[in-house]
Amino acid sequence: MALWVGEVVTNFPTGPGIYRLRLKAPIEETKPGQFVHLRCGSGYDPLLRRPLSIHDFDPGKQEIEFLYRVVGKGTAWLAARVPGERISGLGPLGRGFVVPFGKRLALVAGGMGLAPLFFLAREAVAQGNRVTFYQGARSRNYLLRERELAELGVELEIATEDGSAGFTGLVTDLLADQITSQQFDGIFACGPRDMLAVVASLAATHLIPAQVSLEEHMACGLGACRGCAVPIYQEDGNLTYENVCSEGPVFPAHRVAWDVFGR
Amino acid sequence: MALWVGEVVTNFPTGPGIYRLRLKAPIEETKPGQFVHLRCGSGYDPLLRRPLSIHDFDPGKQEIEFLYRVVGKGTAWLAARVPGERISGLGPLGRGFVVPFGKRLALVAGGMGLAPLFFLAREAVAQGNRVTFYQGARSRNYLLRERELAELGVELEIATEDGSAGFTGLVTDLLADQITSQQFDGIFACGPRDMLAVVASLAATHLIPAQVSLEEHMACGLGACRGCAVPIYQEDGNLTYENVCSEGPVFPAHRVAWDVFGR
Amino acid sequence: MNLTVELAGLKLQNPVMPASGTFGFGEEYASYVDLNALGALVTKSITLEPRLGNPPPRIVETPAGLLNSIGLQNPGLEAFIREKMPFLRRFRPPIIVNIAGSTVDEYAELARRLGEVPGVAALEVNISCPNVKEGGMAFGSEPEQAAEVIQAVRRVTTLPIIAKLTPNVTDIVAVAQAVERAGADALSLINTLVGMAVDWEKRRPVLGNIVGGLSGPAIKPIALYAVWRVARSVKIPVIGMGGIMTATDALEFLLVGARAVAVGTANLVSPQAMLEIIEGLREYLMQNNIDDINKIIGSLELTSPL
Amino acid sequence: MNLTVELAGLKLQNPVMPASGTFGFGEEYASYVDLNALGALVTKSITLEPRLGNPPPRIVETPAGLLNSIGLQNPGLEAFIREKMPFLRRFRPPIIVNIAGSTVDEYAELARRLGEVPGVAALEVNISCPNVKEGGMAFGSEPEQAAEVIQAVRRVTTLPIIAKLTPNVTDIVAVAQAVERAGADALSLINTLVGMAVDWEKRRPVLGNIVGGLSGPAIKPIALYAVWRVARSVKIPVIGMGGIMTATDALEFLLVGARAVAVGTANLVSPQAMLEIIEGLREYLMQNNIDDINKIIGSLELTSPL
Ligand SMILES: Cc1cc2nc3c(=O)[nH]c(=O)nc-3n(C[C@H](O)[C@H](O)[C@H](O)COP(=O)(O)OP(=O)(O)OC[C@H]3O[C@@H](n4cnc5c(N)ncnc54)[C@H](O)[C@@H]3O)c2cc1C
Ligand SMILES: Cc1cc2nc3c(=O)[nH]c(=O)nc-3n(C[C@H](O)[C@H](O)[C@H](O)COP(=O)(O)OP(=O)(O)OC[C@H]3O[C@@H](n4cnc5c(N)ncnc54)[C@H](O)[C@@H]3O)c2cc1C
Ligand SMILES: Cc1cc2nc3c(=O)[nH]c(=O)nc-3n(C[C@H](O)[C@H](O)[C@H](O)COP(=O)(O)O)c2cc1C
Ligand SMILES: Cc1cc2nc3c(=O)[nH]c(=O)nc-3n(C[C@H](O)[C@H](O)[C@H](O)COP(=O)(O)O)c2cc1C
Ligand code: FES
Ligand code: FES
Repeated sequence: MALWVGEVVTNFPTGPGIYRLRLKAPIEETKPGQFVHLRCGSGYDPLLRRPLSIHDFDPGKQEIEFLYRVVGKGTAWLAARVPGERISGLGPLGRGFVVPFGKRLALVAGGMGLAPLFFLAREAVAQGNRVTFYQGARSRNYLLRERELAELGVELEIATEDGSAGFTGLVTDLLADQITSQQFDGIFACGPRDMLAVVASLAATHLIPAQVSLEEHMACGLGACRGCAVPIYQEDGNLTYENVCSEGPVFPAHRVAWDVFGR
Repeated sequence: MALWVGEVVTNFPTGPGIYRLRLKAPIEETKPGQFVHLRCGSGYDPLLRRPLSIHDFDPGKQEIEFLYRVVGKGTAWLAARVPGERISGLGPLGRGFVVPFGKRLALVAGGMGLAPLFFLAREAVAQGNRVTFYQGARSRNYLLRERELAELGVELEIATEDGSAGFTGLVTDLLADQITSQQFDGIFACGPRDMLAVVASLAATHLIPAQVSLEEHMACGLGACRGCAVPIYQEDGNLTYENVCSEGPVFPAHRVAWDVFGR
Repeated sequence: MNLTVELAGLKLQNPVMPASGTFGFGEEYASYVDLNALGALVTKSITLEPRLGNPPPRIVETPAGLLNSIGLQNPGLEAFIREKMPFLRRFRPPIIVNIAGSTVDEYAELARRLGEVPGVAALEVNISCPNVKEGGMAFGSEPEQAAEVIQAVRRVTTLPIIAKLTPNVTDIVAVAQAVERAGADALSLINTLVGMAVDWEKRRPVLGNIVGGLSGPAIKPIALYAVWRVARSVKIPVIGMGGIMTATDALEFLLVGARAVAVGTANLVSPQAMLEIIEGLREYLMQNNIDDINKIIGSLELTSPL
Repeated sequence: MNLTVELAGLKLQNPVMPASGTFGFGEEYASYVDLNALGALVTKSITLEPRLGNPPPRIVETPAGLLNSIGLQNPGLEAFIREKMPFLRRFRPPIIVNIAGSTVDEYAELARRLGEVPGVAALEVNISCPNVKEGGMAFGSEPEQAAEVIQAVRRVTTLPIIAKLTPNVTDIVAVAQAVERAGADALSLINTLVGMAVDWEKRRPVLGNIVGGLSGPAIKPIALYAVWRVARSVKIPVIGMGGIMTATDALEFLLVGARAVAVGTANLVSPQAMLEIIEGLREYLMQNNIDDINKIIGSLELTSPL
C-alpha cells in the first residue's frame, strides 16, 4: 500500500495486442490477486489510474511484472513506454487469493484472466499444491506463457474457442468435463464475468470452494469512493455492495450475486 | 492551405526551453509570416491545434522548420517528439509579410518573435533589400541563430535586458536610438504585444510603414470561428475585429487598435 | 444502405451537419470539405444588424474543452443574404440559417425576411447564446419566454423552425415541451455551458468578456443526458450536439434518440471531422449489417439483457 | 505567512479540504495523507438509514472527467457515529459532516442528532446529489425548497451550516441567496453536473443507474463561473470546488472569491493531491511575497490594466 514511481525495465508485445511490462518499483511484498493502480500519462485524458493485476514479482530485484491487453487509451499509453521511463504506481492494492497448502487445485484463466493466475500458480506450487491450470483463449495465438507454466510444474489444460489448440470450446466446458474426475479441493478463476459465473455454478454444484477475481471500473483504488462496488451476499444472506479494490478483487464465488449485476 | 501529416526530421533544444523542429511535409510554397497549425497529441487534452510560425522552408526537400518555446502542454508534447514520428499539420495559413524589393528595412524581433523574422530576413535579402535585424532577448543565452543571421548578410543589432550582450535594454529602445539615422523604408516586427505597440508608435512618429505579426489564441485557424479576433481600424476609421488566422497574422501597424485590446 | 433521415420536413442525405458558429458560412471550409457530402449546412448566427462581437481573447482551451465568447460577430442579415447566401446556394444540402435577436420582434423580423430568401430551407432559432448581453440565453432559460420567441417566429414563417436550447437550465424538458407547443418543428441541443477561465499569473479572467460558453468533449456526458431526456419527452425530432468528435460519439447521440447530429468543436480541431464521422457511421452500419440508420435512432437498451 | 482562513465560525489552518464522497471517512487515505495537515475533514454524505447505493458500474471516465452514480452508499447515521467518528476525532482539523435526506424532516433529524455528537464542527447539507431518486438534487433545484431544508436544519442546530449547491439550475445565485436568507453560514459549490455515458458497442448506458454526476477538470470552467457569480452575490463565504487538481486550480477559485476550496476527483487520481495543493499555495505566496492568503481571496482584476 504505497504511492511510488517505478521505472520501466522492459515492455514488449507478447501476443496480439498483448504486452508484458516489467517495472522496478519499491515493493517489498505482494500476493497473487493483488493489483497496482497505474497512472497513464500526465494529462487529464486519460484521467484516472488503470488497475493491472500483478502478473509476477521478483522480490530480490524489486521488480514487478504486468501482462495487459491494449483496449483503450490508458493501455495504449502504457504500450508506448520504453525502458527507463517512469510511471506512477499505487499499490499493491486489494486482497489477493487465499492460497492453501498441499491441496489439489484448479486455476481457471479466461483470456487476460491469466495475468494474476500465473503469479498464483507459482505461489500455489511453492506451497505444495498440485495444480491443474486451465487456460482458455480465442485461438492458439492468444495463448500465453505456456512454456513457463509447464516449467512451474502445473498440469496445463488448454481450450480454444476455434479449436486451434487443445480442447475446442470454452474453458468452462473443459473444466466441466474434468471436474468430477479430478477431485479438486479448490478452484481459482479470473476472466470475463460470464465465465466466472459459470465457474461459480460448477463449483457450487460440486461443492468445491472457489475464489474468483472480479473486475470493475475503478477510481480511487483505496475503498474510499465506492465506485467499484459489486453485489455481494453477506454471510447472513443479505445483499450488499463491496468494493472490488479494497474488499476484493478476489471474492468467494458463492458470495457474488451474479444475477444482480447492473449489466 | 492543406491538411497533411508531416514526419519529424529533427527536433532538438537550441536555447533555454527553446526547440527547433524540422518536418517533412507536402508544402509546395509558403511565405514569411505564415504559420502552420499543429495537432499536439491524439487525445483531447490538449484539444486544439497550436499555431507556429514558419521559421524556415526548404522547398527542394519539402521541409519546414519551426522554432518554439515550451510554455505549456502543447509545446511540451512537441518537444518530446523524435525523428520519424508523425504530426498532423494544417497550413500554411494566414497572410504573410509583404516583402518589398531593394529597400532599407528594419526587422525587429522580440523573444520568440524571431521565429518568423528569420525566414523573412532570408527572403528580404533575396529580394535585394538591405536589412538591419534587431534581436531583443532577456539575456545572452536567449539569443537565437546569430551566426546564421550574420551569414544571411543582415546587419545584426542585439539588445538584452540584462546587458549580457549588445545594447542594454529593450530592443525598442535600441530601435528608437537608431531609427532617425538609419532612414528605414519599412519596419517588420514580431514579439510581445507591448513591444509591437511601441514599434508601431515609433514607426508612426517617423512616418515609416510597419508590418507587425500578432498572436491570439486560435481554434480553427481558417477564419471560420472568429475566435482569434483582434481590434483593427478599417481604412474608413471604423473599428472592426479581424481574424489573426485568416486576415493576419501580419497587419499594417497603424491599423491595429492597440488601445482597445481586451487585456 | 440508407443514411437518409427526415427532420422537420427536410430530407437529409445523412444525419451529420455542422454546429452553428463553428463552420462560418461554409466558405472557410470549402477547400477541405466537400460541402455536398454533408447532411445540411448550418450558418453562424445571424442578427438583424451587423455585430462586432466581443473583445479578445475570445477563446481559451480548457481540459478537453473550449471556452468561447465570440459574441455573435456576424455581418448582419442583409449582408448575409447578399454576400453569403449565393455561395451556400451552390450546394445541394438544405441550408439552415441560425438566427439570434435581442428582442422577440427581432427574431420575427429575421424569420420574416429570411422566408423571402431563396434557398433557405429552415431556421434554427438560437435562444441559447451565453455570450451576448441582451437576448440569447435569456430567452431560452424560461419555458414561457422561449415559447414566446418561437410563437412569434411561427406566426411569420412557414419554414421549418428548429429551436436551439441551452443546457444552463433547471429543467430542459420543460423548455423543450414549451417550444414544441409553440410550434417548433425540431430541437437542437445543446448549446454551450456557461463557464469562465482565470489566468492565475495575471490574476485576471482569460476572456475579454470574462465568461464564455464551454463546448467540446468535456461536455459530451451533459449533452447526451440532455438529448436522452428531451428525446423521450417530445414528439418532434432532436438534433444532438455537444462534444461529438468521432463517429462513435455521433452514434451515441443517435442511440439516445437524436435524429441527426451537429459537429462543432471537432471542426475547429480537424476540418475533415464531419467527413470522417459520416464515413465512420457508414462503416458501422455495414459491419453490423444494419441497412438503415433510422433503426439506430433511439435504440438504446435500458434494461440489462442478463 | 498566514494560510489560515475563517469560515462559518471555523478556523481552518489552510483553505484546502476534501470534497465529500471522494475521501471516504478519512481512514482510507490515512496511510497516504497526514490528515492533520488538511484545512478540514469532510465526510461522505450520511443518511439517516444505511444506503446500499446504486447498481454497478458506478463510475466511468469521460474526457478529462469522471461520471459517478455512487448513490450515497453509506452505513447510516448511527453506524457513522459509532464506527467512523471515533477515528475522525483523533485529528485536529474541524470535522464537517455532510448530510443528505429524502425529506425535509430527515435533514432536520440528521442535524439534530449530529448536534449531540462530540467533534462535529459543522454540517454540510447536500441538497445537490444527482444520484438518488428522492431528495438530493430535487431540493437544491428551486430556491424555495432549498431554503426550506436549510430553515429546518437551522431550527434544530447551532452548528455552522454549509449548504452544498447544484450547478444544474437556471440561476444558482437565486438558490444561494435563498439559503443565505434561510440561515446558511456558508456555501459549497459546485456538486456534480448531471450526465450520461453510452457504451456504443453494447448500445446501453454505461452506468447501472443510467445517469450520473460529472466531476473533474472537465467541469472546472463551469465551477469557476458559478463560484465567481455566487461569491459576488452573497455575504456568506463560499467553498469552491469542481475540477481542482493543482495548486494553481485552487488559486483560481480563491481569486474568483472562494474562501476555501475542496478537492474531489483529484484525490481519486492521487491520494497526495491535497498535500501537494497546500504546498503549492504556500510556495505561490512565498514567491509572490504575499503574507496572507486572505489577500488573494476575491482579488481577481476585472478591468484591463492598460
Ligand atoms: C483489479 C483489476 C485487475 C486488472 N488486471 C488486468 C490485467 O492484469 N491485465 C489487463 O489487461 N487488464 C486488467 N484489468 C483490466 C484493465 O484495468 C482495463 O483493461 C484497463 O483499465 C482499460 O483501460 P484503457 O484506458 O486502456 O481502456 P478504456 O476503455 O479507454 O478505459 C476507460 C475506462 O474504463 C475502465 N475499464 C475499461 N475496461 C475495464 C475493465 N475490464 N475492468 C476495469 N475497468 C475497466 C478503465 O479503467 C477506464 O476508467 C484489470 C482490472 C481490474 C479491475
Ligand atoms: C500566428 C502565431 C504564430 C506563432 N508562432 C510561434 C512560434 O513560431 N514559436 C513559438 O514558440 N510560439 C509561437 N506562437 C505562440 C504559440 O502558438 C503558443 O506558445 C502555443 O500555442 C502554446 O501552446 P501550449 O499548449 O504549449 O501552451 P498552453 O498555455 O497550455 O496553451 C493553452 C492555450 O493557449 C493558447 N496560447 C498560449 N499562448 C499563446 C500565444 N502566445 N499565442 C497564441 N495562443 C497561445 C494555446 O494555443 C492554447 O490554446 C505563435 C502564435 C500565433 C498565434
Ligand atoms: C466558436 C464557437 C462559436 C459558436 N457560435 C454559435 C453561434 O453563433 N450560434 C449558435 O447557435 N451556437 C454557436 N455555438 C455553439 C455550437 O453550435 C454548439 O451548440 C456547441 O459548441 C456544442 O457543440 P460542440 O461541443 O460540438 O462544439 C458556437 C460554438 C463555438 C465553439
Ligand atoms: C465518486 C464521487 C462521490 C461523491 N459523493 C458525494 C457525496 O456523497 N456527497 C456530496 O455532497 N458530494 C459528493 N460528490 C461531489 C463532490 O463532493 C464534488 O462536489 C464534485 O465531485 C466536484 O468536485 P471535483 O471536480 O473536485 O470532484 C461526489 C463526487 C464523486 C466524484
Ligand atoms: S475504486 Fe474507489 S472504492 Fe474502489
Ligand atoms: S482561429 Fe478561427 S477564426 Fe481564427
